[in-house]
Amino acid sequence: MRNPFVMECGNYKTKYNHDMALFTIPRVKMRMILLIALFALVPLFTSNYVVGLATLCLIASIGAIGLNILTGFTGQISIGVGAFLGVGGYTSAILTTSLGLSFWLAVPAAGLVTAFVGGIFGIPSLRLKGLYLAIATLAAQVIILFVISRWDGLTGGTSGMVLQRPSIGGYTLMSASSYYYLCLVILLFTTIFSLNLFRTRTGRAFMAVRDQDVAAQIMGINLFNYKVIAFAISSFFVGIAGALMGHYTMIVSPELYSIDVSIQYLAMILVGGLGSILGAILGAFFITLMPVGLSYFTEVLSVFLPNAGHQLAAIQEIAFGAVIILFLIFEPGGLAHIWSNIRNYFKLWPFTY
Amino acid sequence: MLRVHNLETVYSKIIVSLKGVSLEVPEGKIVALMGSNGAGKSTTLKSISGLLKGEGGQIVNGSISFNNESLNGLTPDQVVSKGIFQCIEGRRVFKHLTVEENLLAGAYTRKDRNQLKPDLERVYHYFPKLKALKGRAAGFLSGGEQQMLAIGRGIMAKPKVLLLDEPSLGIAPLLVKEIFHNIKEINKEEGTSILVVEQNANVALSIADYGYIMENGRIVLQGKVAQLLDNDEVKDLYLGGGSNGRNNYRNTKTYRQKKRPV
Amino acid sequence: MPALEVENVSLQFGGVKALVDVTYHIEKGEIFSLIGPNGAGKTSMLNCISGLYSPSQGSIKFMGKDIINMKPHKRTNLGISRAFQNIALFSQMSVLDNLKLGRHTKMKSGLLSGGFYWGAAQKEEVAHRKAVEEVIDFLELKDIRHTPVGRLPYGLQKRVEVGRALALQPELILLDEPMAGMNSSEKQDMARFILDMNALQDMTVVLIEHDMGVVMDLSDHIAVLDFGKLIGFGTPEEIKENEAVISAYLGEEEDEEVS
Amino acid sequence: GGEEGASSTQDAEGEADVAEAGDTVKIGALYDITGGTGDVGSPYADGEEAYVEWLNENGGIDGVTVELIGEDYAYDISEGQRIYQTLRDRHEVAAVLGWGTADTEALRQQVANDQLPYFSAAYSENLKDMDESPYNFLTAATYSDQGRAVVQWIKENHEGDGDPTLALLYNDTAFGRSPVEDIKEYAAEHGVEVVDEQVIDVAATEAQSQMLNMQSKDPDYAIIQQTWGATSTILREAQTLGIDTQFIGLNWATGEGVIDIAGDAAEGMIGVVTHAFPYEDLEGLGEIEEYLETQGKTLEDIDQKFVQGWVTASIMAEGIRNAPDLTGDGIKEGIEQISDLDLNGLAAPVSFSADDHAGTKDIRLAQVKDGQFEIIEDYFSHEDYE
Amino acid sequence: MTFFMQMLVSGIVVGSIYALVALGFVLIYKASDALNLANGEFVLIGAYVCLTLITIFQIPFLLALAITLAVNAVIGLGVEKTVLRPLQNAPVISVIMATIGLASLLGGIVHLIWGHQTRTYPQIFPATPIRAGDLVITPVYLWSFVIVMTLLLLFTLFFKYSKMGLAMRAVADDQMAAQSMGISVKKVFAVTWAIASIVAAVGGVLLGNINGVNATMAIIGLTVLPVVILGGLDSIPGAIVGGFTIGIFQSMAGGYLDPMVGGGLKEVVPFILVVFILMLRPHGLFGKGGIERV
Ligand SMILES: Nc1ncnc2c1ncn2[C@@H]1O[C@H](COP(=O)(O)OP(=O)(O)OP(=O)(O)O)[C@@H](O)[C@H]1O
Ligand SMILES: Nc1ncnc2c1ncn2[C@@H]1O[C@H](COP(=O)(O)OP(=O)(O)OP(=O)(O)O)[C@@H](O)[C@H]1O
Ligand SMILES: [Mg+2]
Ligand SMILES: [Mg+2]
Repeated sequence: MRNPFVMECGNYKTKYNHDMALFTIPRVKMRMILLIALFALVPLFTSNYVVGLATLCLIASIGAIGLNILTGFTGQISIGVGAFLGVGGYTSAILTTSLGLSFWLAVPAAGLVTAFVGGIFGIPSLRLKGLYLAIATLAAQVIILFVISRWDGLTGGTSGMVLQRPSIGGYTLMSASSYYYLCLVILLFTTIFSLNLFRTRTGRAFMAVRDQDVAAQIMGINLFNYKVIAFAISSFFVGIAGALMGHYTMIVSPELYSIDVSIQYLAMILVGGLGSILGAILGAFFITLMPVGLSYFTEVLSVFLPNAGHQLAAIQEIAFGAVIILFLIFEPGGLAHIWSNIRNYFKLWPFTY
Repeated sequence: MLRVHNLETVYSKIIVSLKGVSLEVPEGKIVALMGSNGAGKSTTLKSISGLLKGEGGQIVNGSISFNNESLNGLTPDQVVSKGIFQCIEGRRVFKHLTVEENLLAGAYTRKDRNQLKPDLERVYHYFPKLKALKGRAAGFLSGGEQQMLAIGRGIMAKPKVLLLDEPSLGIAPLLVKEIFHNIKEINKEEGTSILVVEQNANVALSIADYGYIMENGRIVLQGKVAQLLDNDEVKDLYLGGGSNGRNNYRNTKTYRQKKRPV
Repeated sequence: MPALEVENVSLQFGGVKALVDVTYHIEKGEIFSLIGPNGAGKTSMLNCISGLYSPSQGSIKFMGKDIINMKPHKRTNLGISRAFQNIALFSQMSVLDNLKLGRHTKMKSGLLSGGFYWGAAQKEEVAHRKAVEEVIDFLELKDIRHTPVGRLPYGLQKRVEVGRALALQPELILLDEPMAGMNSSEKQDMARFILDMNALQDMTVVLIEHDMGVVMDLSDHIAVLDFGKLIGFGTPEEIKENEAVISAYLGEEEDEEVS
Repeated sequence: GGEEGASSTQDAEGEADVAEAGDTVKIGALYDITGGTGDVGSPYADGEEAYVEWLNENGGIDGVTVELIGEDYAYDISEGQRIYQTLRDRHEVAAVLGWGTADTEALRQQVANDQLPYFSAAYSENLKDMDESPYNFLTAATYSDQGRAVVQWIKENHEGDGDPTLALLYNDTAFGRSPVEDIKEYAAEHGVEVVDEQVIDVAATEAQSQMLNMQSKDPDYAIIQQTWGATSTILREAQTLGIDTQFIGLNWATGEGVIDIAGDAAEGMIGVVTHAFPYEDLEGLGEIEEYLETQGKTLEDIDQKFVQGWVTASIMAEGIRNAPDLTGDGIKEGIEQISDLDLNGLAAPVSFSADDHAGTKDIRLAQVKDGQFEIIEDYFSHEDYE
Repeated sequence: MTFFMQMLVSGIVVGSIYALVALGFVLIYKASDALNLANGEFVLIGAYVCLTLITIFQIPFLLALAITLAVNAVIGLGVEKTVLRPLQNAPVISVIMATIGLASLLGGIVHLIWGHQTRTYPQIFPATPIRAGDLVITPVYLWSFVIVMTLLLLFTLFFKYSKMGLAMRAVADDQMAAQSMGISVKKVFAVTWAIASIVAAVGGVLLGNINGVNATMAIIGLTVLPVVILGGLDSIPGAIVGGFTIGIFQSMAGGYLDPMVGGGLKEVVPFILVVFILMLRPHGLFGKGGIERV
C-alpha cells in the first residue's frame, strides 16, 4: 500500500465526476476510511471516561453541523438551537415514554418534528435579516421553552420526563461504547449527507442566499422556500442531536435547554469555522472538551494554589472567554482553516515556498 | 510632490499584486494611471492612502513619500490629514447617511469648519443633481449619482493631492466630460495635484499632464501625454482606435485579451 | 412576436418618479440598448422587468405572457436572466459554483436526492457541469474556475457576472453596464461575447451602457430615458439625430475629448 | 484503561473489598459557585469541603480518608452532565454530593444505573420516588413537607375568623414549582385556602404586577419558594406597596442574605429553617468553630448555608462509616442503616431505610427581628399535628 | 382604574431602566453594526465599582459615581483596544461572538474580585416611596426616568449634529470608506466603547440601588435584547420607546394575563411582542432598514 499520509501535488482529472467527487484522490479516501476506523476503535483502547466524553462530542457534532447549515452556510444567525434540541429531546421522550414507540422510530420522528417546528420559526426569515432574525430565533427559544414548561400534560412541565436507552432485540445499549457507536454512525450519516448537500443544487442555493440574496432571487431561487428549508433541515439534525442527548442522559427538562446551550453551539461553529462541515465537527469537539482540558489545567494549578479551588472556577470562565476571543482574533477561519493550513503545508512539504 | 518608489505589495501574505511600481505626482499636476483589469492600479492607490491593510494587503518593499516625508506605515487617517485624499473604487458612499451628510463626512479632517457651507455650495454647483437629492439617503441614489457624490466628498476634503479611482465608472458621457472638466478646474483653481486611475483613456489623457500605463503589477509605459497619444500600442489597446481611426465594436473578430504588453 | 412588451410602466419612490409612463417593445433576437443620463431610471426599468420593483402602473409582457405580478424567481424560470450594475456575485463561492447557480432553474435535484447524491442527482450535476464548462470556455474563465470570485479583479468579476447570466441559456438577458470599468480592448472582447451570444444562441439582449461607441455599434434598437420618461426610441442612426436625445444625453460632439 | 482502582472503586462483579484503615474513598461533588445560585451555592460548597477537611484531620472515618473531588458546574446542566461523567469515569467516585433540583433530577436515572448514592441540596418531593430515583437521598425535609408543615403551622396559629388564606410565590423552574401542587393539595385538605399564585423570575429585580395582583386577593400568608434575590425583591415590593401579608419563605428563601439585601423590608418575615444559624447556641457548632479556628476564622465568617453543606457532608460520612464496603452500593446500604442520626442541633436528626430515602420531615421556623432570624418554633413536622 | 394606572406607572419606571441599558447596545451597534452581548457585564462592573468605592473606600456617592464612570470608560477603552480593534474587518457574527467571549471573561474576573455574595448599597436614594394619590413610585426609578430622558436628548443631538456623531455613523456604514475620509476608525470605536460603558455604568449603579449587586445582574444584558430590537437596533429614540413599551406590556401582561395562564408571562411577553412587531416592521419601530440596490 502506498503511504496514505503523503499528499498529492499534481493530479489531473479527465472526467467531471472525478473532479466533483467528495474525496478527489484515492489516498484521501483511504485516509478518511482510516480516520473512521480510528474512531471505531476508540472504545477498544480507551476508558469509559474517554468514550463518554467522545459520545458527548459526537452528539454535539451532529447538532453543530445542523446549526452550521443554517448559520454558516445559509447565513441566518440562530440563537435558538437550545430550544430545538429541546424539541427533539421532548419529542423522543413523548414518543418513547408516553406512547411506547421504539427508539428507532422515535429519533427520526424527533428529527422530523423539530424540522417542522424549525420550519415554522423560519417563516419570519423571509422578512427579517441579520440580527433582527437572530433575536427572533431567541424569541423562538423563549417561547418554545415556555410552552414546554407549561404543557404539563404532555411534557411533565418543569420537572421534565425520563427516557430510556435504546435496545435492539432485548439488548439495551446501556454500555458507554454501544451508545458511542450508535452516535458515531449517525454522525457519519449526517456528515456525508451535508457534504453532498453542499455540492449539489440545494446546498448551492443556500450559500447563494447567504452571499447575495437579491442575486439569488434572480437566479430563480425562491428565497422563502429555501430559507424555510434551511431552517427545517438544520433543525432536523439539531432535533436528532437533541433526541440522542435525551436518551443518553435519560432525562429531558426545560432547564436543560437554556440560552447558554445555544451560545455554546454558536461558539462551536465559530471556533470550528463558519460554513464548514469539518469545522462544525472540530468545533464541537473543541468546545465540549475545553472545560475538561481546563479542569486538568486547574488541577495542575491547584498544586500551587491549594486553597484557590473556588477561584479556579472563575478562572475557567475567564479562560473560556479568552479562548473564544483569541480564536476570533488570530484564526477567524476557525479550526477548519488551521486544519487546511496544516494540510496545505504537508501537501507541498518538503517543498514549502 | 508625491513619489512612489519601487513598490511591491502582496495580498493575504501570498498573492503578489505590485512588482516594483514607481511613479511621481508633481505638485499641481494631473497624472493619469491606466491599465487593464487587475493590473494593480487600485492597489497602488490603496498603498498610498494606507487603505491596503484593511483589505488584507501589505507593502513588502519600496517607499512612498510626500514632500520628502515618508508615508509608509501611516494609517489612512494620518495620510488624509497630510492632505492626500482617495476617492475609492466602487463609490462606497455611506448608504444610510444623507447626501449632505456624506459630503460633510468628506470634510471630516478639515479645520476650517466655517468654510464648509460655501464648499457645499461649490459641490452643488459642480453637480446640481446632488443638490436636489441632498436630503436623500445616499444608498438610494442611482449608480451615477453615487459616483458624483463620491467625487464631491473628495472636493469637500480640500486635499493637496486627490487620488481618483475610476471617476468615470458608470457615468453618462455628457457628465463624464463635465466631471473631467471639473477635475481640471479643481486642479487649476485650488492647485490640487491629482492622480487619476481611469479606464477611459481618452478623457483621462485629455486633462492629464503625464501618464503611466500598468500591466500585471508593473509600469510598462510612461510619458508625457503627447508621447502616449502618439504611441500605436496605446492607441490600439487603450484609446479604442488602431492607427486608422476608431474600431467598430461589431467588427472585432478575435478576442484581444492576450495582446496586452506584458 | 415581440420578446418583451413594456406598456405604460410608471414607478415611484415616495416623491421620486423613477419611471413615467414608459412604453416600448423589444423584438425577439435583437440587441436592444437602454441609455440615458444617470438616475434616468434605466436600472429601475430592469428591476421592473426582473421583478425586484413592482411598477405602480402598466404592464410588462414576456413572450406574450403578462409577468407583472410574478415573483422574481418565477420570471427566471421563464428564461429571463440578468447581470447587475453593482456586482452581485456570490463572493465566497468559486467561479464554477457561481455559474452553476446560474443554471439553478434548469436543474431538478432537491434536498434529499442532493444529500444522498443518488444516481439522478449525480448525473444531473455532471451533465450541467458540461454546460457550465461551455460558458467557461466561451468567456475564457478556464484558469480561474476554482477561484472564489471575491478575490478576482473588478473586470473579471464583471465577466463572471455575465457568465452567470449566460449559464441559464436565457431567452432574454439583461446586462446592466457590463463594460463599466473596462478599457477599450476589454470592451471589444465583451462586445464580441455579446454579439456571439446574440447570434449563436438567438438570445434577446437588453443592454445598458454609457459608452456610445459600443451602443451605437451593437444595438438594433435604442430607447432613451431621461427623468424616467422615454425621450427617444429607434435605430442607432435615428437616435444619433434625435434632438432631445442629443441635448439630454449625448452632447454636441460625438467624440469624448474635453476641451 | 482509566485509573487504577483504589479500594474505593467498584469492581465489575460488584464484589468489593472491606474498608480498612489507610484506604481512601472518593466522593464527587457538583458545586454552583459562579452560576445563578452561586450566592448560596458557594458557602454550601465551602461547608462540604470544610467538613471533609476537618474529618480527615481528625483521623478520617475510622482511618479511611475521604477525598472530595468537587467541581463548579455553574448551574449549567449540560456542564453538570459532563462533570458527572468525569467524576464517575475518570475519578471513579463512590458517591456524589450534588446541588440543584434540575440537575439532580436530570442525573437521577444515571446515578441509579451507575449505582452511586447521591445527596443534593435539592429537596424535591420527586426524589422520594424510590422507583425513579433509588439512589437519591434527601437530607432535609422536602420542599413539599416544608410547605405542609407551614400550612399546619398557619392553621394552628392563625388568629382571626374564617379559614386562613394563602398565596404561593415561586419561579418557573423545577425548583420553584416542585412543592406547588403538593402544598395546594395539602392546604385544601386542611382548610387553608390558596387564593393566589404568582410566578416571579429567579432574577427578577421587580415584581410589581405580581404583588399588585396578589394584593387584590389579600391573602393572610404567602409562601415563598425562591432564592435570596427574588425573595428580597418580593419583600421590598410588598413594603413599597404597603402589603401586610405575612411572608413565609421555604428554606432557600431563608437566610442571612435576605436580610442583607432587603434590609428592613425583611423585618417580620418568617422562614423555614432546616439547618442551624451559626449564631445559635448549639453543641454542633463547636466542631465547626474548632475547624474555623485552624483556618484563622470564626463563626462570624460563615452563614447558615455553610452549616448546611457541613451537615450534608457529615451525613454522607456517617453512611460511609456504616458501609459494609466502599462501593456505591455499599455506601447506599450504609446510608440506609442510618437511624435517628443526631446532628447535635445543626439539623433535625435523620433516618433512612431501604424503602425510604427521605431523612426527615422536621423543620423549624424563624422570624426576622431587628435584622436577625430568631427561632420561633422548634423542630416539628406536619405529621405532628395529625 | 388605580390598578391600571399603577401597572402603567410600574411599566414606565421599569422601562426606563431597560431603556438605559438598551442605549448601550444601540451606541455600539451604531458604530460597529454589532451587538455587544457583554453589555450586561459592563452594567455589573459599574455597579460593583461604585459600590466598592462607597463601602470600602468611604467615598461620597457623587464622587464615587464620577470615578465609576471614569473607570468604566477606561475598561471600555481597554476592551476596544484589545478585543474589538483586531476584529475591525471581521464579519459581524465574529464580533458578536467575541462579545460573548468577553462576557464570560469579564464575568469570571468579577467573580474573582467580588465573589458571589450579593452586596448592597447603603441608602442613597430615599427609601420612602413617593405617593401620588393611590400611585406609588420608588425614587430610584424616578431618577432613572429623569436620567434616561436626559440621555435621549443628549445623544440625539450628538448623533445629528456633532462631527463625532457623524463619524460614528459613517464608520458603521462602511468602515473602509470612512477610513478613506480620514476618519480614524480606532478613535471612533474607542469613543463609542467608552460612552457605551459609561451608560452601562449608570444603569449598573441604578440597578444596584434597587436590588443589590450580584453576578446574576448581568442577565439584564439579555433581558433588554427585545427592547433593543423592538425599538430598532440603530435608533436612540427606539431604545427609549422600546424600553417603555416593553416595560408597560410586561407590567400589563403581568397584571391582567398572568392570572389567566398561571403566571410567568413577564419573561415571555417581550419576546412575543417583538415577534409581532417584527412581522409588521422588520427593522423594529424606528430602525432603518438595510439599503440594497443592485
Ligand atoms: N483583497 C484582495 N485579496 C486578494 N487579491 C486581491 C485583492 N484585491 C486585489 N487583489 C488582486 O490584486 C491584483 C491587482 O488588483 P487591483 O484591484 O489593484 O487591480 P486594478 O488595476 O485596480 O483593476 P480594475 O481595473 O479591475 O479595478 C489583482 O490580480 C487582484 O486579483
Ligand atoms: N429603491 C429606491 N428607493 C428610492 N429611490 C430610488 C430607488 N431606486 C432608484 N431610485 C431613484 O430612482 C432614480 C432612477 O434610478 P436608476 O438606478 O434607475 O437610474 P439609472 O438610470 O440606472 O442611473 P445610472 O446610470 O446612474 O445607473 C434615481 O433618482 C434613484 O435615486
Ligand atoms: Mg481598480
Ligand atoms: Mg443604473
